[in-house]
Amino acid sequence: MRDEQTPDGDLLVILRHGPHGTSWLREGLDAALVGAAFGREVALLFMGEGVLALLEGQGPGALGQKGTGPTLEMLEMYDIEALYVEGRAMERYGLEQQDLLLETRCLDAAAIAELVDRNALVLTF
Amino acid sequence: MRDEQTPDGDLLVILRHGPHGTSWLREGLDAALVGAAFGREVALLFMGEGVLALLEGQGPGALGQKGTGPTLEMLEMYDIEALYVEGRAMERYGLEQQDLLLETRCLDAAAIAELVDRNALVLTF
Amino acid sequence: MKLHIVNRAPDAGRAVEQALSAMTAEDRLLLIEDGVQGALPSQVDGFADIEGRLYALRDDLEARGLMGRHDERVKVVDVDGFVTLTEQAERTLSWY
Amino acid sequence: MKLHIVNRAPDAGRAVEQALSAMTAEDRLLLIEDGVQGALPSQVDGFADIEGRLYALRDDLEARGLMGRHDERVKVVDVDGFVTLTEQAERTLSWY
Amino acid sequence: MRYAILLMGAPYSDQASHSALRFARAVLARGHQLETVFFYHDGVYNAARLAAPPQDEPHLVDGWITLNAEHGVALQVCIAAALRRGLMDEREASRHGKSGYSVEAPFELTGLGQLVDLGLNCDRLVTFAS
Amino acid sequence: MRYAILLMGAPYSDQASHSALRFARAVLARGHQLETVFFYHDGVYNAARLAAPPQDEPHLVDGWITLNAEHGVALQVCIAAALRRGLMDEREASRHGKSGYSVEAPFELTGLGQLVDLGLNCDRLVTFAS
Repeated sequence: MRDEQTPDGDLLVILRHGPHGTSWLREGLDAALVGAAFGREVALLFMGEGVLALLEGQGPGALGQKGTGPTLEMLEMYDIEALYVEGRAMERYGLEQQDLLLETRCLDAAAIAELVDRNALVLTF
Repeated sequence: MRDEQTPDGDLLVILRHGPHGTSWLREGLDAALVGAAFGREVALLFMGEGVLALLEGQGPGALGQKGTGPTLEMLEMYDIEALYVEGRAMERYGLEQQDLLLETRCLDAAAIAELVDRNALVLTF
Repeated sequence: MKLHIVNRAPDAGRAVEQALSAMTAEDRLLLIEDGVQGALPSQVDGFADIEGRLYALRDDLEARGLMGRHDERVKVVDVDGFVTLTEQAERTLSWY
Repeated sequence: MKLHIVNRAPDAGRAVEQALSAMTAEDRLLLIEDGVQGALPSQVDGFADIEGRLYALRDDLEARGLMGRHDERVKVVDVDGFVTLTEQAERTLSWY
Repeated sequence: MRYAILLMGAPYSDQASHSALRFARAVLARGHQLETVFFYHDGVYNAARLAAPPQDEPHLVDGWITLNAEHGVALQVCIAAALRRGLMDEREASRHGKSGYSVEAPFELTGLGQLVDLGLNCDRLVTFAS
Repeated sequence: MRYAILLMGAPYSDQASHSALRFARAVLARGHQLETVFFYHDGVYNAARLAAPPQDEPHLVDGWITLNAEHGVALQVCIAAALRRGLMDEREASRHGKSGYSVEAPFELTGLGQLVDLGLNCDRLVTFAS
């Protein structure tokens, strides 16, 4: 039986920046992919503008970041399946799950605090 | 008689960042000082966090920016006397003219729009 | 007439508020980069005072998957249209 | 218990809001750099939910002329105190 | 018309440099003159001569150099902002007793006064910043 | 305790680098071990070897080098983030056919996996970012 005190995940990466405007999203995703490639259990939380990274129909953008679409597809390849979005941000932008490229779980503030608490390492981007 | 259409000033520098956290304030002030050194009529508008640049009792800060005090003293040396602050920001921070290092004029939104309109060149920092 | 250029999301600080303060009744405002988030129906109310003078850059809307999701009151221009706006304006100011 | 570190002004985007969302009832929050603006009486209400667990870095208050102007409910620590806070917390998170 | 661009964002980290390059090309395509791109604040990092981005990403430094070669656009870098950030040309490097250099032609180090001149003498100055 | 620092802000442009250096010194002064400072995002600009700030401003590069010399703190720079931004050591420069280089020992180019390792293996990882 698992100890209740043990964090559930190794690494939680919090993505708070949208795509294309800055390299934060991309550099955060890189950290998540590297963690997964090294065999770590990785979860992603999209907060604030970060939820826009999941929007369908994106193009490559001026930074030539290939669109987040292809990058997000890599998440599956690397078995990163624990994907969360901040409910408040979804509301602010008027978005629903059906607007997003990937299946996610929508969290309120209490659930976010719990998720953050359950991971051994949390990196914010 | 002066043409009513002629802008009143050569250069308006708008400072929207506080001291010490970033180099925006310092690099904006540098632009204002250079303009004045080249004989231009220069005005300064402190907006948002920028009003904190005028606060009394500052220290040198981590970036070693010598405090804004000494830099602001240079404004007088270079005859930059047209100093404005955004009223809304002063209110937000609970500040009064007596909290500030230099004599300024406090502007509402309409007066800001007019000031911006009256200068030939406006640089925002 | 001046052109104000905003590249920050309405969320990300005071750039939008400051740009609006500095605008006269003829001035125009162009949203670029992350600023185009302001063209979303959920965000556009903040620009009610300048209806008819609000623009957004097509490339940046498209890259973000926001083309078609934007409010119809926002005029969409491409980069050529951006240049035209700067030709028509006497001066430009950038808020970031 | 975790330590959350915020270096942005309450005005400058969503860093404060996001940090508060991610805090459990034991977590602490330390304001550094431009974040110390949050310690001003006019700003501190945004931190009402974490009263007693809000800290601000003395050096950054002093550099900005805010030492003495800050709200008394904010606990002021120097850089050594910052290190102590990280010793006492199991982990730290930064919001910027 | 005579245009100038002020660029104050780091390349790769944010979109400002890309926006500036895109705008510069559109200005030239419409037959205007683009006098100068002035690099200030973190914009000076655009002048780092060693940049080697992944092959599928746009190469900003090359983009600026092409503007200069094909349209005579001056690429002026604020000297004070550059030195602070570890960017210098061969002359400044030898003046500071450093070996090596990080800025080379067609980028030129110049004073901030140049920016004020551009702003007042060109028909349009457009700023891109992070 | 064993500490590590993640630094993601450009030097001079904002306070993150200064905060990180100040914190690093305080950690060491309290008798902790500071294993590594990891430079990512615009933090990699801290490793530019030519920096020449005005004499009355703190010299960040020298500050990092001193931490390494006196306390054995590793100075690890994410190689992908560095290359994109025009920073490379002599080996990478020759690999990319460039002359000159901008990163030298004690700064070392390393992979991003190192950051995840640090985060999971050190007792404390503290992030400073712009």
